[in-house]
Amino acid sequence: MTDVMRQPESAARERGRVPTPPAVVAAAPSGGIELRSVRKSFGSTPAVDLPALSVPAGSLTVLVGPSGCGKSTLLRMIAGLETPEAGHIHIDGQDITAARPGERGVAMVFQDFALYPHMTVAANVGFGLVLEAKHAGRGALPRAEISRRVRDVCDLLGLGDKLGRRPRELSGGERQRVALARALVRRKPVLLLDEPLSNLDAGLRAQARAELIRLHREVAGTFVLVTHDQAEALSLGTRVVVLRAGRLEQAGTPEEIWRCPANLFVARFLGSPAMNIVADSRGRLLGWRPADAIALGVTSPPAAPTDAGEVFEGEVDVTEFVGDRRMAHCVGDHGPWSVEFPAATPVAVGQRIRVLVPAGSLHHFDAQTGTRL
Amino acid sequence: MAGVTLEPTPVSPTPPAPPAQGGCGVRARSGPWVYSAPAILSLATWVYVPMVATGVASLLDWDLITPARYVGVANYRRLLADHDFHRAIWQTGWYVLMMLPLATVVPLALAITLWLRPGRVSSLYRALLFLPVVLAPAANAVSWQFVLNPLQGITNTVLADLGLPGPGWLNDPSWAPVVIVAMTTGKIIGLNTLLFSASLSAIDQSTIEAARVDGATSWEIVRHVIAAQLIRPVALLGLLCVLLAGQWVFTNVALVTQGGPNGATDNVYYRLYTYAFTFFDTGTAAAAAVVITVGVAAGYVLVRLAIGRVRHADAPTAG
Amino acid sequence: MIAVRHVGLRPRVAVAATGRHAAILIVIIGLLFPLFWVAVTSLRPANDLFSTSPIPWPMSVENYRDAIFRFPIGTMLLNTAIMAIAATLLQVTVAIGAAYALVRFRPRWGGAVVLLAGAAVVIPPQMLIIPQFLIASHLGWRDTYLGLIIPQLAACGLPILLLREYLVDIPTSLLEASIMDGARPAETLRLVVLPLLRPALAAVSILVFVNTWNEYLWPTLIAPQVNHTTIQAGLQLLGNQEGPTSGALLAAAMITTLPVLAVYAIASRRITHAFLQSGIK
Amino acid sequence: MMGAERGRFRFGLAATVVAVALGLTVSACGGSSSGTAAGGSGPVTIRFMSYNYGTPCCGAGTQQLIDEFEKANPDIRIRPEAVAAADVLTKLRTEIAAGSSPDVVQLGWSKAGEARATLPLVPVQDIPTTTEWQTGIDGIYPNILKAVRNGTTGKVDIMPFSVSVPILYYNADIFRAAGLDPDRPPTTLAEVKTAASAITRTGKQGVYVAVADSGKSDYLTQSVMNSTGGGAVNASGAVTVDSPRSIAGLNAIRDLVVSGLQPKVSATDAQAAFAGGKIGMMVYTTAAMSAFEKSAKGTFDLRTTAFPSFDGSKARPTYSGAGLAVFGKDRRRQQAAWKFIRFLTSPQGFTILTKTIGYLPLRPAIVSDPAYLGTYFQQNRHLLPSLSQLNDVTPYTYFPGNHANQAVVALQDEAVTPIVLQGADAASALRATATKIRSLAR
Repeated sequence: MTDVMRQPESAARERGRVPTPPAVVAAAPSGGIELRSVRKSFGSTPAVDLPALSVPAGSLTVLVGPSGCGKSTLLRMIAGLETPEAGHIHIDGQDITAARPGERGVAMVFQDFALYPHMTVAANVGFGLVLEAKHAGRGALPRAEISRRVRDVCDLLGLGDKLGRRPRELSGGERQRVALARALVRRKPVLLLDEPLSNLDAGLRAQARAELIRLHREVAGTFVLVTHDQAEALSLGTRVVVLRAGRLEQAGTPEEIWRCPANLFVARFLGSPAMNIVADSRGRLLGWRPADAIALGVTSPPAAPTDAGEVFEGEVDVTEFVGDRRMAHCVGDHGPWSVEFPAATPVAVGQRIRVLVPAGSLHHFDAQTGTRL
Repeated sequence: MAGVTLEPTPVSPTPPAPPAQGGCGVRARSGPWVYSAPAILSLATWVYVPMVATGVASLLDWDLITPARYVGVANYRRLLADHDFHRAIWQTGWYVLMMLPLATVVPLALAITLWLRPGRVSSLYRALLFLPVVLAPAANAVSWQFVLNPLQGITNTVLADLGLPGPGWLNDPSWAPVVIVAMTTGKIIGLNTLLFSASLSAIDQSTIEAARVDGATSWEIVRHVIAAQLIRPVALLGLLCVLLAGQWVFTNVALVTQGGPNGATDNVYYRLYTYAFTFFDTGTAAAAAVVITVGVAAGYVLVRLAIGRVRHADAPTAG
Repeated sequence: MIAVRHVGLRPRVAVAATGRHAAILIVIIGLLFPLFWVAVTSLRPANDLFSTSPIPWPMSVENYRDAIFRFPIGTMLLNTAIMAIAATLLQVTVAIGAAYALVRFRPRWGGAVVLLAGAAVVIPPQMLIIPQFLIASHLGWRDTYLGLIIPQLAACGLPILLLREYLVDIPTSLLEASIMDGARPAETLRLVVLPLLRPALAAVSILVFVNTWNEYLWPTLIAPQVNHTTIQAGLQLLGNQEGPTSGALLAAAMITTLPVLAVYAIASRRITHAFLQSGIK
Repeated sequence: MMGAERGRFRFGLAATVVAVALGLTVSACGGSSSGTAAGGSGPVTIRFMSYNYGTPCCGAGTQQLIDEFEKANPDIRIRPEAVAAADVLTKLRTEIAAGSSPDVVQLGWSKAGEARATLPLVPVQDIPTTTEWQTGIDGIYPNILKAVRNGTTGKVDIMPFSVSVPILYYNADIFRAAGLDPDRPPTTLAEVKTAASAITRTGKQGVYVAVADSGKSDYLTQSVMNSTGGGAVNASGAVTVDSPRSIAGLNAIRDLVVSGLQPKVSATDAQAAFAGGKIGMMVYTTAAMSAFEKSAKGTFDLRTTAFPSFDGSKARPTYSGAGLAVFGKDRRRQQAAWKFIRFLTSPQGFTILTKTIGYLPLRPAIVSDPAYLGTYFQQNRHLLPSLSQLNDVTPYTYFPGNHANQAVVALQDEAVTPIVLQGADAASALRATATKIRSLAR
């Protein structure tokens, strides 16, 4: 469980600041999720259709995909806000497919934070605990314990001096942290986050990302986060699950799916600018990332190709200056592709250029099925 | 390797539980029923069962006491040939036409005026305007009757002092319906001013400031900014008020003129009431109820269509 | 119309400001003068009712004595208040339930309920009154509070529609958040929805109360007896007597008005605020 | 889409609603439970529907009567129920339709016709034994008993109670101001016209004949028609409102209206205006007496005289007011109702009625008897001229068929009111209305 929050002394001491990371409890983390043959459709369009998927306990798993890929539906099915038409969901080995949201060991952070506008921060955070205590009847959590836990978690998130405020008196970042606090305070093994960063402005978002990662480390629970932003997915997740049209495209660590995208879709979806895809002479598709290309001569005559890679030639159509790098969008024999150079590299529109992509950076896909070869 | 894995294993052996009821996911089974049961029961008992009963009664000859007799559409035939009913229909149309501007334009103008210059005085005005709404209609009726007493009421006394002939007001068939409308609109103006004020308060003041910065005059602001945003509430409230007005007119007619003098203040609602509770001709009353309901429904549909058209036409100005 | 012209065309001219005030005041005086005049007149002795002096002198409370001691006006006022308050509470409670069910659970048959409620608003009450009367009579509800109050549930369509509109505006995620927090449906309603709905509830309740308070037809039928009826129907009794009882009638009208005025004087700000905050659509 | 959660639902809202409803059931007042006691012993409670009860003018007197009756008859309890005079028939009918008819009803005479035709009326004369009946009616003006009889059965099926007659009220101060002699009031319509034109010259209104009565009763219309030799219905039951003689009656009223001698206002307004000293004369029911006396007190000299005669023929006013009708189903309640009725119409009852409400005493003997009203009439002389009329009051006539009341409403609304308020042509208005009334009779 999320024992990190049982640190009242240190939290009180360092009120208002994020406390030093406490020792993570080494006990096996809980919150492993198994989905089996889960299916859900809205009308005739299938929203989610997953033969099997598992989210390991203690991971920060990011569900990512373009809008409408079913990632939110999947998250809401885990939460219990939607019920699958078929299949089963297990958390820590228990079938919770039919359990009520409050009883399945999950907490959730909503995209718009969904703070109760009429309640103070403390009341927002404590709402779930108070209800839990009420439902438990005798032997419930005492009031003092509730308020202590609320205080602790708010301290952890730097909200210690905002307990009496109402949501409308808080900044966007503070609201997000209240939403997190509300989810964390209940110490559920699984924390679901539905696009938690999309309502923050750009500057805050980078900071919030780091905070989330730290929080995950400290809390040692299972986090399942939904985002449509591939960069966010790669930077946040310990596991990334790429979905498209309700189906699983690939799941793995960020490195795995970055290095070995399982298919054309994943390859194109990850990275900005997107991977170049061109057809090669053997009827396969070749992919490479713009940053992986080595310029073979921009002004000088081309050097001879080596075995260690593939050479592409094309004419520069548009150039883009992106700080320390410069992008060149080219039109080649097999179609358009892009390449990234150091900023100092002189590239002019209309110029013919050749690039070498090392063999290790080349990805091969089947032209028909799009699967990795 | 991956904690999250795509397992090649096929579908789990346990057959998928079928909790779904239909295409749109699963709901708690009892929840919605329990919460809406009181409303559904209320509507069924006090609206829909009576409605069907009225439909049946319209085919009967029945005075509530002696056994009913089936007479087919005879009641409808008699009703549609009844001059009193024709007159009541025209008179109702007249009331609606008189009420509509008083229920929309006047309160809207008042609401906008009060809204453009918010403050204590405006709040006071709004409060005073709302006052007639909560006055008991019976007291309201008594007041108007007393003030408009043709022989010695204060109105005609003042008119006489000014050398003007005082009309017979409620005794004069051409004035009586006007007085009824005046008595009724007191309430409607107050209520709608407040309702329009509420709609206005939802408009962002900054749009008005922006318009002012752009050099728009108050009139232009009203025309382009406010009017565009208020068309829907105005139209809907106008509609609602025509419905309510029918009831409030009915009350005033029942209290003050009983349809007279000479049928001048009659309307379909009062006519229905007369058939039902003065003449105890339940069948004809029920037939009138059916005819009126069909008429109101038709009017409602027409107004809805008209609103759709107005909104469509005004969409570009809304910006 | 007058007001718009003055306000709109020359806003900065002092004349326009005066004109604006004048126009509003004319409307207000026009609407409230009869009441004022009755207030004055009710204090005159019976043989001086039609005096044109705006000051009731010589003054007499004889009319009030007649109305209070020889007519059960207090009972009638109480009946009216009980009926209006109870019917409002009942209608709004029922409507909250329905609106909440429609928004919280989104049942497939929700559209049908909305349609039924909407149609109930449009159906003229006179169409239903004979069967309603027979049902209520059959239940033995004549001349009872039950008879006055329960059948007014027929009018619950309007609050259902209005409250549903407001409820739809509450972000779904708030309801879901409360579910995630382990709230049962009733708790979500009580702890999350109702507090958020407070201004809207006030506005809708006032609207319903006004309608119920103004109800005339139903009380005259279901509770015709003087001790069981409402003031709307009861004043008819005074007005219908053989011989002129104008004085008592005027006093009764004023007595009827006074509690309303008192409540209104205290609560008018809240009432108008409730409307303004709710931003009725 | 939400709510996958299933509801172990804790009652919350629904419970509140149910509780409210139940609470109301428990606390609801009384209800009409009296209809249950059918026979048996113990005190019997009977329902008395009255338009006097609970009103400022007459409530106290009615209560006094009930109290004294209950004191004298401890085994009978009276439950009074107040209704508006104009609504008696409506309320009565809805009560009966709802299956709970009142036992004794103060029923306006204009509504008696329809009540006889369509409601389960128990003829009052049939309830007691013949001797009991004879003692009950002993001393009542024979003419009144004759006038209220049911035309078909010849029986007194509704007991005469608050019988009023139309009389001429006049304001002696206005008479003097107009140079008229208040001690010689007009006795014919021609004299009324002369007096009225003298009064209008002083700036006051001349006269108001309240034919378009606010209760939509046609007693004055009938009185006027009778007095010109016509009538609403003839001896064989045919509708005669459009007969030349009947038309002549209303034409005489129209004449007053168009010549400006009678203001074009409703009876209610005229009543207030007469009470306010603005009208010189008013032909109206004796029921307004106490109210007029109250207004006149200290402001003007109120006097009364008999209903005027029209163009030479004898004045033939009919009566208004109400009778007591019995609707109770079982024998025991009918007997109790009869006891109550006999008390109300006894010399003792009428002493209270006349003193507190101003109803005409139906027994000539009690007017001079100091044990009853002797002293009262020595001080209150306004009622005396009307007493003399009781001797020759004409029967009230009813339109045939089941829609008698609807016919009366049509006559008053569509013919009489336009004549009074707009000076409409009497002949065409009455002819059109007569057609309608005849069609209603079918």
